[in-house]
Amino acid sequence: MFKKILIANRGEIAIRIARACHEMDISTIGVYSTVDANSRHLWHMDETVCIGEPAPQASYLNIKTIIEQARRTGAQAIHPGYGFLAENALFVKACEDAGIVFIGPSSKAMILVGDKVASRNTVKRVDVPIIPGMEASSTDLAAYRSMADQVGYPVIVKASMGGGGKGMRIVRSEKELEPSIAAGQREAQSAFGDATVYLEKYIQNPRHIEFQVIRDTHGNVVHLYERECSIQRRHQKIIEETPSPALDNVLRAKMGDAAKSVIKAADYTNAGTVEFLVDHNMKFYFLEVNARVQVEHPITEMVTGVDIVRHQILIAAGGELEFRQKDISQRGHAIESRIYAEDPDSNFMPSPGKILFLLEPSGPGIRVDSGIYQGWDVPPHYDPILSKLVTLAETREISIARMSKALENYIILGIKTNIGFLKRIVDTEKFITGEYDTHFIDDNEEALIPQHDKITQALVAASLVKTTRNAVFAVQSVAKSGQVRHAMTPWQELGHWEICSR
Amino acid sequence: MFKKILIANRGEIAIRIARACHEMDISTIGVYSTVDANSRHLWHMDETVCIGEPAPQASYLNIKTIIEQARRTGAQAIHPGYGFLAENALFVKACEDAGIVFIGPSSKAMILVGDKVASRNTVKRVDVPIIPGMEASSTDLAAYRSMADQVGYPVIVKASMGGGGKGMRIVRSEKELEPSIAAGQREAQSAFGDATVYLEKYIQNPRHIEFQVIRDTHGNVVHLYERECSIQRRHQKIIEETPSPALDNVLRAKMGDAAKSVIKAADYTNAGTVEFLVDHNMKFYFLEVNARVQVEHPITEMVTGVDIVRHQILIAAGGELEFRQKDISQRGHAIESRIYAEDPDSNFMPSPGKILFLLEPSGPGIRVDSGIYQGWDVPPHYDPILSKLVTLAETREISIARMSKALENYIILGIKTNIGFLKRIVDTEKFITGEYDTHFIDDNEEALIPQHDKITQALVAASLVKTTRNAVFAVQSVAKSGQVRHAMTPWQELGHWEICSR
Amino acid sequence: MKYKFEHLNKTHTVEIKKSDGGYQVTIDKKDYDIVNYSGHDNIVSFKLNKELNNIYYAQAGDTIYLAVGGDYYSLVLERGNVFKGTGAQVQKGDSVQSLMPGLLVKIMVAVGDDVKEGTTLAIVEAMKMQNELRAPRDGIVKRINYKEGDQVEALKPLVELEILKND
Amino acid sequence: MKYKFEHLNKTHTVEIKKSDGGYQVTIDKKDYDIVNYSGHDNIVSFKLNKELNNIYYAQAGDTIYLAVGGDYYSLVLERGNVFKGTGAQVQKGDSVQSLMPGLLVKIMVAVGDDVKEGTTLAIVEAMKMQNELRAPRDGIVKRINYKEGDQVEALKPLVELEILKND
Repeated sequence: MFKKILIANRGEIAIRIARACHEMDISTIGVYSTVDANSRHLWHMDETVCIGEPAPQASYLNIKTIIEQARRTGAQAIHPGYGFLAENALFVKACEDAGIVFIGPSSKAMILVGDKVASRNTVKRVDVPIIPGMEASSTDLAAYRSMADQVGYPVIVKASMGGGGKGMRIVRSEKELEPSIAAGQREAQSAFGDATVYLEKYIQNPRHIEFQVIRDTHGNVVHLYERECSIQRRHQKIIEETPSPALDNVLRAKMGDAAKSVIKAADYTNAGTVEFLVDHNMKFYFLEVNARVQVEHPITEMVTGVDIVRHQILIAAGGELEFRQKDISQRGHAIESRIYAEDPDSNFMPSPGKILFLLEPSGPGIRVDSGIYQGWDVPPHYDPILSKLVTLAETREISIARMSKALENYIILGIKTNIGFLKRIVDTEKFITGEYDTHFIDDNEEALIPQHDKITQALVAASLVKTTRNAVFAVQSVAKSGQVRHAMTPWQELGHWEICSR
Repeated sequence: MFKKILIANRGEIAIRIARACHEMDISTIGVYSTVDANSRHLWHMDETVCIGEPAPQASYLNIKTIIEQARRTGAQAIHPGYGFLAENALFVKACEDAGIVFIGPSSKAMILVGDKVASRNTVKRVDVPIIPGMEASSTDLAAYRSMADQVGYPVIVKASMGGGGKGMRIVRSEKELEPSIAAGQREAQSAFGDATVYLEKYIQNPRHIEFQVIRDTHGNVVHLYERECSIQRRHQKIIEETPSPALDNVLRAKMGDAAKSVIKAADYTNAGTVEFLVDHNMKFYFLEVNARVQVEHPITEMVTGVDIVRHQILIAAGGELEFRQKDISQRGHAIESRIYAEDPDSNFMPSPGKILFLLEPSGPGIRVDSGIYQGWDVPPHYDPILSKLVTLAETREISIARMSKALENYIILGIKTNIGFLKRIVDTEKFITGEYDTHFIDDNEEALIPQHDKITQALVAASLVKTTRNAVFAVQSVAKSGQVRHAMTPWQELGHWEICSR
Repeated sequence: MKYKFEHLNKTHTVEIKKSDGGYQVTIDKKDYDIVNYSGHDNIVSFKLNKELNNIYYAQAGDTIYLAVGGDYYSLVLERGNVFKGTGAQVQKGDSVQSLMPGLLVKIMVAVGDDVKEGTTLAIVEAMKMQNELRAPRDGIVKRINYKEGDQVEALKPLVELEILKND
Repeated sequence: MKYKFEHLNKTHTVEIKKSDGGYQVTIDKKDYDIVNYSGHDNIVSFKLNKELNNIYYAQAGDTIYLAVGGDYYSLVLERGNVFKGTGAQVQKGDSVQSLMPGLLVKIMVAVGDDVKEGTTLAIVEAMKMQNELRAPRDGIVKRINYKEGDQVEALKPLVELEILKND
């Protein structure tokens, strides 16, 4: 087993990986950009290395520096997390060339699944259904136009190297085609360093359901069932759940088998996710392979009991899976909500800044993968994800109730977050019945807009605070500064209890 | 289903119960003594009622007031939690008389299992092995003396109404017998309001293993497997785990069946625990029935996926269990550590006082059932339990590593806690191999004593804080008081980032 | 005590006074009785219309942040000249600037260009989100202070315009 | 800067000064080089002997509480007259008192009793734990200020003794 792993990421996922390493008695090297010198992921590392300026290109995307630091510190392997270099085949190749184990697929598999057009062709060969679309990208607008005519509008523009909704554009008519391709190319270039885009038939109101697969280097492959990821805003998943309320066991088994054959066909090892769209007739189509640990991996861990990050490390070290498909079952129902620093009152504008107060929920069936702390200045340079809140319960109904309550008890003050928005989603009738698709957010805009119908309570609280608390605060602050009074035992401080005043 | 439940408890267990209620759409009535007016459990209640002065007898043990308040507020049921009135048959009777559902067994079953002597007789009838000892208590010292002679020293004095180690005394020779009985009677009187004690043969170096059983009012009974509770200090459990490293599946099934037959023989309904001692020859003996939800119930919830508190409520409302024995299996390995306000440097003296800083661990496989918050003054009047830290992982080895790390990341400053002590326990070789019994703490005293071998680091940190931080604190405090400077946007505050300074 | 709090561009007037057993609070001329109040460092509890409220809060400068049963409020205490920007850009005289620091992805205009109100002048990216900076009024581009690929600072003039007098 | 910190009845002398790239700290005459220091509200990080330390702290009065990798420290900054009690009882002249408030479970002596050093005078219960209050020296019971069943206050004389002169 490895003795030292460099974690080429930041935030909650870097902490998640560090935890797995420490539990396996592996020491961790953390990296940070100058703006992250005070970030929480560094508290979970045995060694830390500054890798450059805040701009991602200068630090977290800087392949040369990261490889150099891994060598210098004696790291035997690198875990890339998600985002940044996680699906960058050049980085995987650079690791391979430097004799450092990349915790993920080989560069060959990464190149194959990373190229959406090439992976469509691979998938077709193993008889997994794909969405009608281009077999190759093009630099010629005419080719895009003729493909769109052939499959019929609406079509969708996608980044060939993409993921996470970046670079995607829905095109409903021919006149939108050219500007959409240009916009998609610009976003793809900025997000992935590659402007290549391609076209597909646009499936109307689908569900987005993916299967987690795990494959070792000895040929063993197991799927860990599905994740329902249809709750999306601007093609970005925000709430995921498993099991999917849409699948029955027959379709579930069929899709699980399809996912495994895709992974085998690509000779893909380590943890990977096969994404599908499912249309209203419950017909499914291969979408893409996500060649990384995903943001939403915790819900799978909770219902299957399998620690995905731990198995990523075991597989990368050459280990053999100690379980087979028949050993894996779904128990209970898990939901994840992604907590973002963004302002639902201002069109979800990013909201970095100082976290003045933080109280994270805890208790039965609650998991929080968090990358923040009270007093931290959330920098504006990176993805706005702050943490992930996951609930597990016996039934879907209780898991939803648990999530609703946990969101209510997730208090982040000082910056704007989407917590209230997430709570409104899980409280809607449509979510509770499970009858939703990827258009849920747009279709339920009305119900999801902040109503601020508790403004009276807020104003009462604010005026009570201003009237009664600010004086007390001043006293407290002095005591906290450690400058003043003689130490009293806690006993001496007793005696001023309120008497039945609530 | 109930619409309103009164929770006759405080701290983490009151919060645990409130969570279950809210998830079932039941509203909660919280109670508090005057010293608990600022306690965290009240934040989780829909209504709160002050029930008297701090002394438990005046508030949390005050049957009349609690019944009165339940009536006044329209509560249909009362959940007693653990401790306080949880196993008080008079209270159960008072609920029954008032037409309020007691969430637990009937008063009849409570009386039977609460009387250790009567329950021994019941258990004997269903052929579950019991420890040789008295069939009845006595007021005559001679009766105790002759029983001790008959089974042979050492013997153990136990409170007839007891639990949690209170009133217990090991007697190794005849001359210790009289003072031990007197001491046991005094403690029993103070803890349970009943001075009755009895004698049993003392099993040397046993393991303490209990089975969680759940039985509905329709005759369905299921056990949820065992909890290994041998890590005890002064007969008080501090770390529990499941599965037990000592049991094989044959013995596990046998003990599970025995536990169910005890529960059936007592016509016990709702959740209950059957405690056993297991000696070095793997022979097991019935110890007692705990007629309540137990402190350590979370580890069972984590490995079986069954929400015990939720089922307590369902059963109390007349519901039928929706699963059978064959549906229940153990998956993964769970450990619980009880976090107490006590000082391992001063013979575990209770350590109430103000919590100046609090950071609770979170993440994969970590559950915290907490009753505290930063800024709270822990009152000296009650049990010193602050919270419970539970880990779940695929294997025992990883669960232990997870617990060790989670304890390291559980930061409570301002009062003394046993966190360091717990960490030293899970880090010992004997705990890791699983070869331990109820004498573990005494046998490993040396390894468990605080070494304070990080005093150098502590002194460096303290001097750095005093030199560099106290000035900064003062400024911060002023900003926090809301009295001073003009609001700046977070953007304006950017620009003073540290440059690669770590 | 009397306070004015701004919430999403609306000002609320709140008057609070001690009453028998609690407080009387008047909000925008409507009266409320508050009982069972207790206040802590970051949480206040009280009953309003028989409902128990546990509300978390934190303060910075004149802003008080509150979490009320899953809903979030930022109230700004008004005392004279308070910063009110909430949009993605603010106007200072004749320049356009980003409210956020970020990467200048694209400049759409050149010095001397004649621009109409609403024309996109530049695109700034922060937290993986692109924001378009638009001309607040008609004008002529006088100066551009950054080039594409630059990290722009918040509230620093990015594109300066000569605003056409419209009289 | 020079500090004296008390930890479990032992006093440590610490001197700290700025050095190239960090701090030099001298503890009880031994020197340590500290590099890569960064300090926050409740956590400080630094490298000592090439090991990275993340240490949480909080302060109240002259006490600084620290959590160091699962081990806990309460250091008291010495400046003259500092409270040092850690045992279960403290002596004030000729009286015995509980360090904790609690329930007076039992009084074992009566006024006029002649008691020897170590005699249990009373039992106080707090947090479900019983504590015996013992006579600090030989003496005669002069006064008892509570009765069984009373809630006793911390540090208030519970049993007063007339101490026998032993000369």
